[in-house]
Amino acid sequence: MNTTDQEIVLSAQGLVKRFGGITATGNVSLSLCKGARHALIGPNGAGKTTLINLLTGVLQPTEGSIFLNGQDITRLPPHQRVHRGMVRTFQINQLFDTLTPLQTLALTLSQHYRHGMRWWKALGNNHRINERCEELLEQFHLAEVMNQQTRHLAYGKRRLLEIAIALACEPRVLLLDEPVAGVPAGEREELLATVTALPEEVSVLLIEHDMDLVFNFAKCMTVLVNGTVLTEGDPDAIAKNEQVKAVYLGTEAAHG
Amino acid sequence: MESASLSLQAHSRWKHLETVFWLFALLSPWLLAKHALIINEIVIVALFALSLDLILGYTGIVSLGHAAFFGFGAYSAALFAIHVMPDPLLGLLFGAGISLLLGALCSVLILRGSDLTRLMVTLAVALILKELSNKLSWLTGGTDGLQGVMMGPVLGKFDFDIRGITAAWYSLAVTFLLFLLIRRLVHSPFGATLTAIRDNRLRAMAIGIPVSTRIAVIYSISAAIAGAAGALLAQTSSFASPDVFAFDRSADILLILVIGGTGWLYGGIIGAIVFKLLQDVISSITPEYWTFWIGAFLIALVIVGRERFLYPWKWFAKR
Amino acid sequence: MKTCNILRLAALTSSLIFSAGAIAADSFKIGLILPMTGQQASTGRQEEAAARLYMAQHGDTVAGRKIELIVKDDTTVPDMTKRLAQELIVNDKVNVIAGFGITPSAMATAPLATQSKTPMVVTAAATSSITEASPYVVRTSFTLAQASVSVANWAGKNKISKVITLVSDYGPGKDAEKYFSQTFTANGGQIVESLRVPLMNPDFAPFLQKVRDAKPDALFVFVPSGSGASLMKQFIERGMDKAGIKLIATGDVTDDDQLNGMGDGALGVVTGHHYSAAHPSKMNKDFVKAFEKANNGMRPNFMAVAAYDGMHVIYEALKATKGEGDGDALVTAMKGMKFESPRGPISIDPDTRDIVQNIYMRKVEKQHGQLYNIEFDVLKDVKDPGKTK
Amino acid sequence: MLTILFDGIAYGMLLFVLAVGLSVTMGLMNFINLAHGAFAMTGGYVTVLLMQRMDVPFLLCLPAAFISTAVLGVIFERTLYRHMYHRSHLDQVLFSIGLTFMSVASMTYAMSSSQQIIQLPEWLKGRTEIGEGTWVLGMGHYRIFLIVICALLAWGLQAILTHSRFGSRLRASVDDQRVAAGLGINVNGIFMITFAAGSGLAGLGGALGIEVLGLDPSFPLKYLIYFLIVVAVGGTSSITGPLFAALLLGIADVAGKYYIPQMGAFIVYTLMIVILLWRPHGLFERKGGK
Repeated sequence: MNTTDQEIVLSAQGLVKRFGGITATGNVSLSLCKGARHALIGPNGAGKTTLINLLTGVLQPTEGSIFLNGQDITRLPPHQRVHRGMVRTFQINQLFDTLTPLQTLALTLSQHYRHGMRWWKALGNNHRINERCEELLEQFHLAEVMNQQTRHLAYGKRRLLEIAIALACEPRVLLLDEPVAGVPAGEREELLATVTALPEEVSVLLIEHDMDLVFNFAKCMTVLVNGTVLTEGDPDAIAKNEQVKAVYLGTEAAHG
Repeated sequence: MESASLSLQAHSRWKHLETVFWLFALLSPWLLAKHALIINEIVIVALFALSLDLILGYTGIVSLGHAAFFGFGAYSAALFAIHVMPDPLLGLLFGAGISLLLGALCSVLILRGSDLTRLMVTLAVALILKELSNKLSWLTGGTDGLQGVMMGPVLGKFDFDIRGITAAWYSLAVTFLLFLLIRRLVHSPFGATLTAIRDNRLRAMAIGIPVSTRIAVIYSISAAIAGAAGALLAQTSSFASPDVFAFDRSADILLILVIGGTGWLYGGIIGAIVFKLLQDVISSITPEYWTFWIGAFLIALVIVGRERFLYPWKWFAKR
Repeated sequence: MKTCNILRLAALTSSLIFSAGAIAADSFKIGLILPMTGQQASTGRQEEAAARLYMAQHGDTVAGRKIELIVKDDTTVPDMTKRLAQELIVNDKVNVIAGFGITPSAMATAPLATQSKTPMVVTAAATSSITEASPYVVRTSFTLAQASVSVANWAGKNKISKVITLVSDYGPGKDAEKYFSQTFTANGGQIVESLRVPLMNPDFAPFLQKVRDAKPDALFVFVPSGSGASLMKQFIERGMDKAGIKLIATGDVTDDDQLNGMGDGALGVVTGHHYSAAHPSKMNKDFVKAFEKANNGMRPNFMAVAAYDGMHVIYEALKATKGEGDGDALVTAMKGMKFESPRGPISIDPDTRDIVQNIYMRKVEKQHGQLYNIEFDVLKDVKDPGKTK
Repeated sequence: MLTILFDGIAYGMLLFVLAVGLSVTMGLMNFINLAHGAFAMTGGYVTVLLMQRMDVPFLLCLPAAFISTAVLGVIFERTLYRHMYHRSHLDQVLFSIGLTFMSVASMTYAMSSSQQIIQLPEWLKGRTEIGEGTWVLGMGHYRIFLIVICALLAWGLQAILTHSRFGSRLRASVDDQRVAAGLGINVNGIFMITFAAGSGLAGLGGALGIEVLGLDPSFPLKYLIYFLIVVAVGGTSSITGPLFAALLLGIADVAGKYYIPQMGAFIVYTLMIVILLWRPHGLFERKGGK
């Protein structure tokens, strides 16, 4: 892991999270440098989503600290981490069901441009926001459904919107929680394309079970097992790692 | 592709029929002079329901104690008239302002917990205030109510008359202005973030919306508007009694809003018109048993469906 | 689309309102505003029944004018009472407003009576100050001061020296507490403690236990009729009578409407009030009989008699003014009016427009297998003590 | 002192029986039934009618009240409530409040608006005192009876929910209706029985409560707040939660009125706010519960 020559954007040190007596995350340290393409893999229940929740502030760590651009953000509430450039997507769609994709993006953008408290101007009154909305809708193939209520959208479209929302926040660090999970084969290509086309300067932490995507995408990988880091390294090293194989084969065997 | 700006602003643009409705409403004390009193009451209830719609319909915060702010506004305005000055507009501002502060204080209580928790906490606040208004009789007149409220003329010109015409104009004008503000607000970026909070708090946080602050802000605004409605009641009836905090009032306003439908501004207004007129008409026919028919109406409304009930011509369309 | 619907609705409703407006002219209208639903509903039903009975017995034409009674339900909400009164006065052009179940309702409406010069006959609410709220208020019910002072006087003469008072925490209750305590201590008695229970109180147990632990000679109670029964039951259940504590009360507690259901435990309870269904006069016997006949066996209580007399006052005032409906003339005619009511001889005080009546001391006894408040002592022509400032 | 505690427990137990049905429909079936009090009132009036008009002994009236309201519950469940399970909570509120309004007006029409009073059998009327001085314990026999009956009920309900086949099926149906149906559980039937039992318990509570709370047509609205407090404070995931909450409420209410009577109504509400701020999902929250 030779990251010292690059600027570290996000780093977590010694994160521990306990629920009652159960340790969900045990002493995890992780760092992302600028423009990173980092994958977080591990069997089900390894604590990947918990880790994301800790990083984004949905959960408070029992121990350890988190730094974003060198500043300690361990105690910051979730929305302030977003303001500082760390944005996530969700494994299970978390969308605004009664709003349209257009409204969703417009409101996300207005919040992002600090217009969230403006109550005297109508939504859609701002040129910059409208244009950016149109760009994003194009980019994520949502233009033709932009005026449909989100809850009526096809699953793949909702998945796309999930990522579009995150990108609307212009993240410097993007945490993608299983972006292609559950997407039917037909709608998959669109999604994969958008993930690989993410802007270069954005540091991405990807959680994914789809190993094709992971190995195509990631330049660095962390393997999480039972809430702790098993190993970390570049894809080749991970692919050859016996321990990792054992874990995956072991769990595979257990499933099979 | 249709332009984003057009689509986004489609909702906030005034529709013709909306304009006609408000024209009719504003002229109603003149057109229906005989019924100015009930118009006044309906308008006040509608404004109160509108304030609840802001938190329930747009932000998803349930409350069974919104009368807390209504009553607080009523007492504040009445006391202002007695001890400071009888000018209605200043009293109204005072009532709304005081309720705003109370709303800000109470917003701490409703941030956590489930819907049931919020229902009960808001309810408890209203009931505690009711008990206070009963106990602090040196200030509030206790159970007998606050007497001797003498209101000055509106804008120094229009005296409140016994037929209730001035009262109806006054309430209508205030309600219309507040409606304009509310309408602006819900169609703004701020309003959109509220809807976002209602639909999905987790995601709202994840796009950088400070959820707790937003809820506190809108709760305070809603409280101020409820307070304004209460102030209108106290001013137009020159009276306030602990009853303004009653559980029934909070529950009725919830019913009224839900009758008309939440989250589209006109729900509370339609609910107020329907509920109050039904109550007035039925209870003048059968003073003892009118609740039976109101109950039957509510059940029918739910079973048949609000849309089809209030707009029967849609019934056929849907089949 | 939706606005269009609103419009249609508005048009529909306005046409509804207009059609309801047409009422025959030149009749003499009485607007009776009472709580007909909710917890005070029994007041409304007793009063409406009595008013209708009076009209049935005395005809609906007085001095050439047809009497029309309009009953409204105010759901015990004062601003509603006021709005209804205002509509009755402005739209229905009623000549008299009557009823008023609770004090705040009466208080909220009183300024309206003054403003419109409409006589306002209070037939229920019992706080002293109501008649002072407007020169157009005339009361035919009673004031709690009247009843409480009488009970206090009686207690002082009957070897009761230590008393705890227990009243509902609202206007009338505070009146009862104040006037009882004043009179009782002036007569040398001692008030050990003054308890106030919330009006909406489900359980009297803790208050009664407190009384029991303090062991006074007697417990003076005022609670609005309706709560009286459960208080009585708990009083007995707690063994207060066996602990040597007497229950003395205003007549609200042994309300005729419910007395029969209270059971034998109520026997011997002493109360002071202005009306008992067992009042031994011919007029009362006829009244009770007719009332029970017309209302499915419901026994009239003090609310009923107040409405009955209220109607009488209005009828007589209309006769005296020869059918003129003028408000001032009516009130003038009502002042000083003196007549025999089912409760006994009563009059309207010409100065205060409040009722002057006998207060009877009664004891619950069994007659013909039913419980009644049997009168055993009387204080004649009691004026409202609350007015003698 | 002890007497106050005793009275508080009796009062709390009564509230428990009245509210537990609501807690079950709300917690387990996720249905907001504000008409719960109407069922309680019905049970009360059944008792009154049986005792006043037909001289049925009090003890027989109690099961009669339970059964008749349970049957009524089934009828309403089959005809009306069933269609409401999947509606929004606000619609459920509207619907059940409508039902309450109708029940109040109908009962006024049928039974008049007066307070109803019943005569308890002699053996329940007495009072026993133990001890001396500050530690004296005075127990009304009826209150002893209340405590015993309600404690048995609470224990029975808990046993049924946790140990019986019905209990496990109910819990399965609640956790996931589709899965439960797939396992061959008759979800509809389970819900019907649960609803009937909840209504029946309310009816029984109404019958038991006549003596303490009184009975008139405004009963369903007058005590609704208390039922809701019990459910909110107790949480909706168990039987012990509402039981504990009801006892707490009963004791706090009685003791508060005894020791600081001038604070009257404040105590209960303040206590509730404090508890709910401390434990927003009630005292006994089940992890991941609704």
